[in-house]
Amino acid sequence: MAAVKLSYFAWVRERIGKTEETIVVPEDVRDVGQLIDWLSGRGEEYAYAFENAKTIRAALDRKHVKHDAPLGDAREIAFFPPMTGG
Amino acid sequence: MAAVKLSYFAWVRERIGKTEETIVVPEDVRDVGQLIDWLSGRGEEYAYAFENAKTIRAALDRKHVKHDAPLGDAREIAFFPPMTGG
Amino acid sequence: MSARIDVRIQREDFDVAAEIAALTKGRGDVGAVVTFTGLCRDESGALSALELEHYPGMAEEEIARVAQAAAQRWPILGAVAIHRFGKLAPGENIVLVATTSPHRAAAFEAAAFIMDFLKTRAPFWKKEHRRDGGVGDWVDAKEADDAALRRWGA
Amino acid sequence: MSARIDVRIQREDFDVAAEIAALTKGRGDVGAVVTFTGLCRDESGALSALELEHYPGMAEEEIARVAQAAAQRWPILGAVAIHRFGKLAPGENIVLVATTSPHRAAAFEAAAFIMDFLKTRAPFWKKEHRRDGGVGDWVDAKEADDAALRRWGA
Repeated sequence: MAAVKLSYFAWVRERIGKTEETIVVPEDVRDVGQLIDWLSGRGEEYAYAFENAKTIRAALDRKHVKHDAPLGDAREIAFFPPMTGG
Repeated sequence: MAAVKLSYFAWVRERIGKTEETIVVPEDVRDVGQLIDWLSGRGEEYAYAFENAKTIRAALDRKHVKHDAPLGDAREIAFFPPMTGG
Repeated sequence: MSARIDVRIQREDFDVAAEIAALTKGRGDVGAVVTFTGLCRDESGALSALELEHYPGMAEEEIARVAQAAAQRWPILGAVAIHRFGKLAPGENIVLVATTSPHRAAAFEAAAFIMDFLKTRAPFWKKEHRRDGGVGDWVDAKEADDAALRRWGA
Repeated sequence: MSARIDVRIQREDFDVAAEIAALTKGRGDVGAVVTFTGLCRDESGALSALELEHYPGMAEEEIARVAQAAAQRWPILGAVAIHRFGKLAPGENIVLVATTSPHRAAAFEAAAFIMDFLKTRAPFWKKEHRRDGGVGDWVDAKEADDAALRRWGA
């Protein structure tokens, strides 16, 4: 898989300690849920950000998706808490 | 019964040809419907204004009432078509 | 919650921004403002104006009763209703209803409720002036307006 | 009916009157304008500001999708949605939604629909700044906001 840009917002961003990064996703990481699991193994800050994985929202190329969405050829993947705008 | 001010609006006013008048209501005219009947007998213009009595709305002292409302000691009685404001 | 209610019947135009400012200025408890503005339509070019007749005194009182009913039903902080009368050209403002509340649902519902009841209870009548020069008919009351009341249990 | 849809994400304040004017100027088919303005509350004096973070790009796109969905569902003539970001003090505007239609029901419902979906779908997050000097928590999403979607069949 090609390089993918990951973006983090709100307390997910604060816990991970960065706003974005570019990674290469391993072949066997195929959907959003698997990516969250894989990221959680990269360090304490990721494990903390994703500790309640169910509450984490994700977007592929700026569109909301569920955790079972295949990553496909997304160029931009974002993780964030439930929205509180308006 | 004391003198009562009658007010007419919209096409009721146009048909009767006046905006208001003061009348003395006969003893046996006790409710709004009876007043409409009595007025209808006063001349062609009244008969025309009240020809579809059911569509006529009435207010006693500036409050909407139904045709079976007793006139009581109302000082101001108004007749008009269904409202079309807003 | 005690709501500030302000009803005006006037010939002059109103200023939506000024009304919002008056409802919100200097307070930290307003989270939501909903405004409804009703304008004169030209009915596909056929109308040159609407002439609005009203029952002075009763118009204010009846709209105030409607706004009070809304304030008893929803936790609104304020409500303003302004209804114009006289001859109004297409594009001109006819009516404004503005409501404020801590949260959006109450402000939305109270404003819709006030408009629905104002339509069928406020003593105003519209007469059409046609672009071809004729004075047209009095606008008929709409069944849809009576139907709109049913959702409020009326 | 093809609706003009305008979505803006900005730090600066907006002008409700100017947005209404832009939606109505020079046209005779608009009979109803509904605006919703969301303001920063002070939570009984506890808050000094809300800081709004957003996902640039996606915020515009997501709100535009919500407005388009409203335009497909109701015969609206236009819709404007403006959402601010950055640090906003109590009493300041956060969001504006304005809709226009020939008749009031569509304008009311489309505005309420856009706000309900914007709340739960637009990528914005609020952080509290407290008057006692501390930076407080991120605001939690509300169950009431999810519940609000159900009346639209979502």
